[in-house]
Amino acid sequence: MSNVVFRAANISKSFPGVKALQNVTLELNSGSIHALLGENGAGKSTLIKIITGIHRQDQGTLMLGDQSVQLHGPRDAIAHGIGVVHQERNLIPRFSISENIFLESLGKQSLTRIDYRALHEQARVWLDMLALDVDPATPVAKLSVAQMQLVEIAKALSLKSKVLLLDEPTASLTSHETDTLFSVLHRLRDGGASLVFVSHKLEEVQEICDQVTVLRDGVNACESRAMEGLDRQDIVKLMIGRSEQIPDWAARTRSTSEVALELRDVSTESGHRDINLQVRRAEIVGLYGLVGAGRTELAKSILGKYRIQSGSIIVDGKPAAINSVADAVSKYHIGYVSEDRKKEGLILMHSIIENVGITVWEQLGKAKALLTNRAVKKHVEPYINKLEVKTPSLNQFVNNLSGGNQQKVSVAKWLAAGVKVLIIDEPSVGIDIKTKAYLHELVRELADNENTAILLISSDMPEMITLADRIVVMNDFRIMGDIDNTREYAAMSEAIMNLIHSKKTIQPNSEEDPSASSGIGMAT
Amino acid sequence: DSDTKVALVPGGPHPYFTAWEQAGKDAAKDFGLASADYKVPQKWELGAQNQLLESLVTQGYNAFLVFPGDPVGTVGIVDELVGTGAVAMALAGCLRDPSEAVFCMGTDTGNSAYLGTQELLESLGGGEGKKIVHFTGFLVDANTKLRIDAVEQAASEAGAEVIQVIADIDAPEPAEEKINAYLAAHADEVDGIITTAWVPAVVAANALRKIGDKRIKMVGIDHDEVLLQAVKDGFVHGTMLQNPYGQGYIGSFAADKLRQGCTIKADAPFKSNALTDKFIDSGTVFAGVDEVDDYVTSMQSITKTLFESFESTYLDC
Amino acid sequence: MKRQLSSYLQSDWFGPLLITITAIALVSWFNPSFLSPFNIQILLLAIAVNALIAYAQMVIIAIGQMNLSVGAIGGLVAISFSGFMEVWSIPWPIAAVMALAVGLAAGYLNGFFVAMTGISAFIITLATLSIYKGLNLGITEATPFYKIPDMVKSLGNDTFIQPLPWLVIPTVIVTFGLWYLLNRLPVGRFILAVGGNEHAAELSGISVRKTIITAHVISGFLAGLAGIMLVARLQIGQPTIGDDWLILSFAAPVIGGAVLTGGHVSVVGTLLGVVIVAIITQVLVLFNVDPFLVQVVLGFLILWAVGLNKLREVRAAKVTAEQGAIA
Amino acid sequence: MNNFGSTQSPSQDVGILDDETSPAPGSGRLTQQLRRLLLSNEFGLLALIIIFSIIFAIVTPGFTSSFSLFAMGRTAAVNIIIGFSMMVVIVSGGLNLSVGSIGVCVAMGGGWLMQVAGFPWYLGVVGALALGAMIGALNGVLIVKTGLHSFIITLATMSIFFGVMIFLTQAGSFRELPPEYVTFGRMKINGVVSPLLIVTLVVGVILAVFFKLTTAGRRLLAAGANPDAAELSGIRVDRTIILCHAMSGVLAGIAGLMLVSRTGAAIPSMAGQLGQDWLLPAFLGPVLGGTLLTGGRASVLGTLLGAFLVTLLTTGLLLLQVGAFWVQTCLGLLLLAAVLIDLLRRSYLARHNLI
Ligand SMILES: Nc1ncnc2c1ncn2[C@@H]1O[C@H](COP(=O)(O)OP(=O)(O)OP(=O)(O)O)[C@@H](O)[C@H]1O
Ligand SMILES: Nc1ncnc2c1ncn2[C@@H]1O[C@H](COP(=O)(O)OP(=O)(O)OP(=O)(O)O)[C@@H](O)[C@H]1O
Ligand SMILES: [Mg+2]
Ligand SMILES: [Mg+2]
Repeated sequence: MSNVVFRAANISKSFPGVKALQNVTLELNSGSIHALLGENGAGKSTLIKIITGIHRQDQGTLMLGDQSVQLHGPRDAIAHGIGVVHQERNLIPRFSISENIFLESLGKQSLTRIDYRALHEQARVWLDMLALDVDPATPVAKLSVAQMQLVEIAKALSLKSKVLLLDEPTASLTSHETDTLFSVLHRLRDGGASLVFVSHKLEEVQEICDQVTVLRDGVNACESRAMEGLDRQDIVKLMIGRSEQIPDWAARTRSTSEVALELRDVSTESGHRDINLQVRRAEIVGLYGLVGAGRTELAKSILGKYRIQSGSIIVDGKPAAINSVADAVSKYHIGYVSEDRKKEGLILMHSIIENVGITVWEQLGKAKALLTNRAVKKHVEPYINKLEVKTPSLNQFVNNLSGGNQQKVSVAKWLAAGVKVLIIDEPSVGIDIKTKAYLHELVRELADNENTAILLISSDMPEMITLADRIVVMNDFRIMGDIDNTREYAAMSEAIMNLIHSKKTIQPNSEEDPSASSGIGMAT
Repeated sequence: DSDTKVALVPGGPHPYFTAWEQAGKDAAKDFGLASADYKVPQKWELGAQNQLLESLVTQGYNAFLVFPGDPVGTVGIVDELVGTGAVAMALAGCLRDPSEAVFCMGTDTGNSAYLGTQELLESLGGGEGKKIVHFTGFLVDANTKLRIDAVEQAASEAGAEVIQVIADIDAPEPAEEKINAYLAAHADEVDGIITTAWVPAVVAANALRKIGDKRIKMVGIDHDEVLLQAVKDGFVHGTMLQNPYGQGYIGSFAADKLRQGCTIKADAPFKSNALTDKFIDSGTVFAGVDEVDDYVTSMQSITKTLFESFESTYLDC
Repeated sequence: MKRQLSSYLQSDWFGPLLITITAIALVSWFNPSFLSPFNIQILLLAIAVNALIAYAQMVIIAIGQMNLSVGAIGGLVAISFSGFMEVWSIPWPIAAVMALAVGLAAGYLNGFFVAMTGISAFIITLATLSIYKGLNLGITEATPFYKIPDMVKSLGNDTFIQPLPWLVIPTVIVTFGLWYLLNRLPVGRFILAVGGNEHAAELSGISVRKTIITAHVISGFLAGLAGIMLVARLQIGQPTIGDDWLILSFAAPVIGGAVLTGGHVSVVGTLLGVVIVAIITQVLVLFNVDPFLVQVVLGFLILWAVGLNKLREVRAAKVTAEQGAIA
Repeated sequence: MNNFGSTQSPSQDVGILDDETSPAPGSGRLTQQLRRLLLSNEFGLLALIIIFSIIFAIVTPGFTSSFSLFAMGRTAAVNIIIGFSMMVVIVSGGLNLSVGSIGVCVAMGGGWLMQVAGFPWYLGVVGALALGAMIGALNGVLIVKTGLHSFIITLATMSIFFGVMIFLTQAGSFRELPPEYVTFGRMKINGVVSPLLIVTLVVGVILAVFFKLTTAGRRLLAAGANPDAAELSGIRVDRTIILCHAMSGVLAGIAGLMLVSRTGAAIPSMAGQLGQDWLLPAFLGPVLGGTLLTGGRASVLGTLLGAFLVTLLTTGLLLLQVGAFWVQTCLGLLLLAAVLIDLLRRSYLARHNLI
């Protein structure tokens, strides 16, 4: 089995103030799926960027087969048969899906006419393979985050490369899409390709990987060993040096506390109809749904970014007139952690302190005439420390942080804001398991200690079941029902999926009571 | 030999002033000046001209012959130049009084436009009921307003009407567009064209040649080849010529004399115009088809006359 | 049907087209001579040259940069062209080719410096603007070249069929060529890709450097062509050619729907932007606006034109949103 | 998200390591700080200014004369403020083509207030600046309400403001201004320093404080860098844009009034046709100084040094007496050389120091 197709040996790489990789080795076999694991900032993406020619290693060699290669850029890597799906989205927003997929192959003849019809047809093949049902002529700017992710995967697949590196490809996918992706990956592996798979979802890793390399603080914690014989706790130990602490939170109910946020018969310009939803003080309400269910847009409608066409939003028992996001934030103390950290969550070109501080400036500015970094820091540092943002300094540009650490910053700024209602959209995308646990603790503390009402949007079922007190299920811009969380994973996930699917197949447009999912409390 | 270092500074790069270069060289040679240099600001900007003038002070120039980038705006810097002990005069165009410039030698812009309009109306056989149009330069240049008013006055005195003024066409592209558009729409309504800026004159001359209409009479300004040729070919009635060479030559001479201790006569016969009471006309003549060929000679003779009597007329030495 | 309508509504050229038609209708209603053959010829002459100027900038906007030196390149090519003919007595077609080569070279230099140093094109072209303009002034000392062959003069002003002037021919060719380039050829798509997301383009194996240089070369060529055509039209090699281009070069593409941050331009939209500007210029003359008020009226007309276009965009967005909701 | 000025921002390659959370030991921290300083844009400009000053001082007589220094400082003072007035808008990710137009309107307004309305000079100044704020805010409101790009709005308003001004004044000027106001522009402190330069420095300090230490300033930066993220963080992006345009109006007004004091008169032509003469200095300072054209980053000191460098180069060239018509070519070449030298410096440091 072990015929080595690629080997990165003794790779070291430093950034100013950061030693990202030290003597890291990785060996890839053909016909195998290799897991590359590690905490946020461990150096996974850096290693992948070196293998794909984006960064140059300071030391070490890359070997393709038994030949050492020098990569002078992404084009070189592609030419050598190395394909990649990067952690961050890299698409041309105004170009169609198919053009994005085939951008590199167009380059071979720069003066021949592009046959768009053929291009769309070819693209269709790859989209079908990933079960992405959109017109290949659609500009990618119109896609949701998850759809873009799938396009990016299609783009990498279309290269048919010998070595394919996937940096957290499933971070914003639901389990359903993940399954489709995995079947594709299995097929590729069986065809002899060599795959690298990065993920913070250990269940997935265990499901499809046969080899594993773990990085810890930029060094190998284990190098290219077989997955066999490693259980979850072994992997966790390799990653974080100790075993996982699984929170043991009892189910609780908040049905008696006051309603902090209520939606009554709300319809929105983005297409929601008859939305009724309540979030009580200190309650964590989960909002679950498949990709494209309209959860994000509902959140933004509450925030005043999209117009409410009918119905009312009630905050603290009083009808709220929210005309802009600023109204929502400063008048009604509603905060929103965006699912799209790069576009909406963070200001990449600014420093960490600038990013986290943005929600507290107003408050601090009122107290003192001049707003010093020191004051801001005092306020936000505890959250940054608790989430263990890995950075040489708070003045580091967010751009230079690893993906997971960026996500932490984007969440931390709202934890620091002291809002009464917090809407959290996909908070743990790309966050490692250790931090995820801390994050969950923080969210829970926020609810318990500060009485914050929390609306948690997540496609991560385990997260939902760990955190939420009550889970509201949404599909196709309507609310399907809600379920009190018993924290029994199997039962809960089945109940949720039933709610989505049964409803959909039986009565796609129904407003009827879906009594099919029996034994579960329905939304009022 | 004299230690006078003369700088001849136009408002910006423009063919009108090219003659100053030779005039300065000739004057330096003829009168034994330390130098008389033509110094062009890199662009038509008050700021660029100011910065150039300041650097010339640093370089030790002590006589400044300046075309005012703005009749009022340039007063300040001229006053500062004089403050450094230099001699300064306005050349080609005038500063608005009061200013520290010893005098203004050049063309009375308003008067030139006035005379040109009179020539135009005359060529139309008297002004009564005639319709003329006026093409001119940037409105921000205060002289443009003087020209507009002068044309208006000459026309109304003769009973003619200025039916349209098109301004702000100092660049060739918009001038082309607007003048042609105007002629396309109104060629049959208009009897005469007066232009009071270089580029519009050239463009209008070409436009008239293009439509081949010799009924419309036009009087231009300055000595561009295109214009002179159009006069010869009969598409343009004539042009108002000025005397840049004479300005530069006599100006350099006067500056040196003033530095040598001469003073301006108390009763010097300065003329007055809309801007200043210390005006010396360097010669503005109308050149029709008969005069264009030897306009150079006629300018030289004007220069000669002005130069020969200059010291006795204006200076106490 | 409805779908088609909404796709027209959404396209960049639809709004400007509507504005153009309204403007032509209005102006010719008040002033019938507006549509006289001679005036159409005048309009076309202006549009032919200005369109090239706008395209020269549009190509650079497409890669998300700015070219401040379009005018300086145009001026340099114009005086090179007339200088070659006057000083070296080179026959005009050869002089034109040589002058275009000057334009290409100037564009290439811009592109080279931008691509190789990574310094913003804004700064590089600001510096080269100074260099090219300075060369122009250094060569001409601000005095025009007058000896333009009659052949060139007549090409610049005559029509091949009333009222179509010869000068529209290169512009028509360029318009089609550019449209084809940007919509059908990989080179053109790369230009837009680099403008849309430079980093992503790089990761997709596109050579960003080559693309940037290509765009600048095209820009230099177009600016040069405009300069040569202006010499023919003005019948004189004016050193001041190009001094006035900058604002127009940006205004027309932006009116035509170009996104200043790059990645999206419209050839037809830009052409219509040029037409709108040309009509506005004429309106100011035809309606005898007080010269002291010309600028005010001009400003309001620009606002009117782009405002109308914006209104259309909002409408179109609504129509598609409603359709989305129905679907 | 394309940026116009890619390497003008050191952020891509420079790490910052300067406070308590840093794991590096004390001495390392010092060198890191030093490196950060050495790599900064401002340091680069300062180095260039020093290098060119030395060269000019050696090769051109009179460069260091007090008149020359005075004149240079005074010219730079105005150019810097013009740069600031563009900078505050660039920060928001927009442009303001009407800076020159506003500057002239404010200057003429000030002239009218002092000469015709008979205001004392300080009230004239305050009134005129209020006018500048209003005109600027009008730009901002139009941009926000129409949703059009600031480029096109300010292109139109440039024409409108200027047109209204020229119509009202009929191209006339105001020159009977209070003497104390006019002497201000000609005064020399210690024979070399123009008070205008001091005004500029004060404005610079205020702006620096605004961007570093006030909520409004930080909001402006955030809104400019990423309007979507800023909006979702509760910032009223619209108001921020109106604010920055109003500030731009005031700054353009300050520059206009400085020129009035310097020329001794308020004249419509002081910024050329439509105020376009100001566009170049308006962009040069900020862009050389490291303000990104895509918004979100401002450097007050950089703008100041950038504008000063350009003034210095121009003065030096004029004193070098390159043939009159070639000055522009040389200026362009020097500018190119300056940015290339800066690039070399940065990549040299990056290669040899930082790894
Ligand atoms: N361009 C850069 N400049 C400075 N530091 C960087 C840069 N890129 C990465 N780093 C640093 O290098 C380290 C490794 O980052 P990397 O992105 O490889 O982590 P990762 O393992 O992919 O983490 P994650 O799981 O969060 O994606 C981090 O500390 C990060 O801050
Ligand atoms: N089938 C589809 N085709 C095209 N676009 C879609 C489709 N489904 C959803 N979208 C778009 O994707 C987005 C999905 O909405 P939204 O992000 O609110 O859903 P969500 O439940 O939050 O899903 P996600 O898990 O992706 O965040 C919307 O912009 C919607 O227009
Ligand atoms: Mg990563
Ligand atoms: Mg979502």
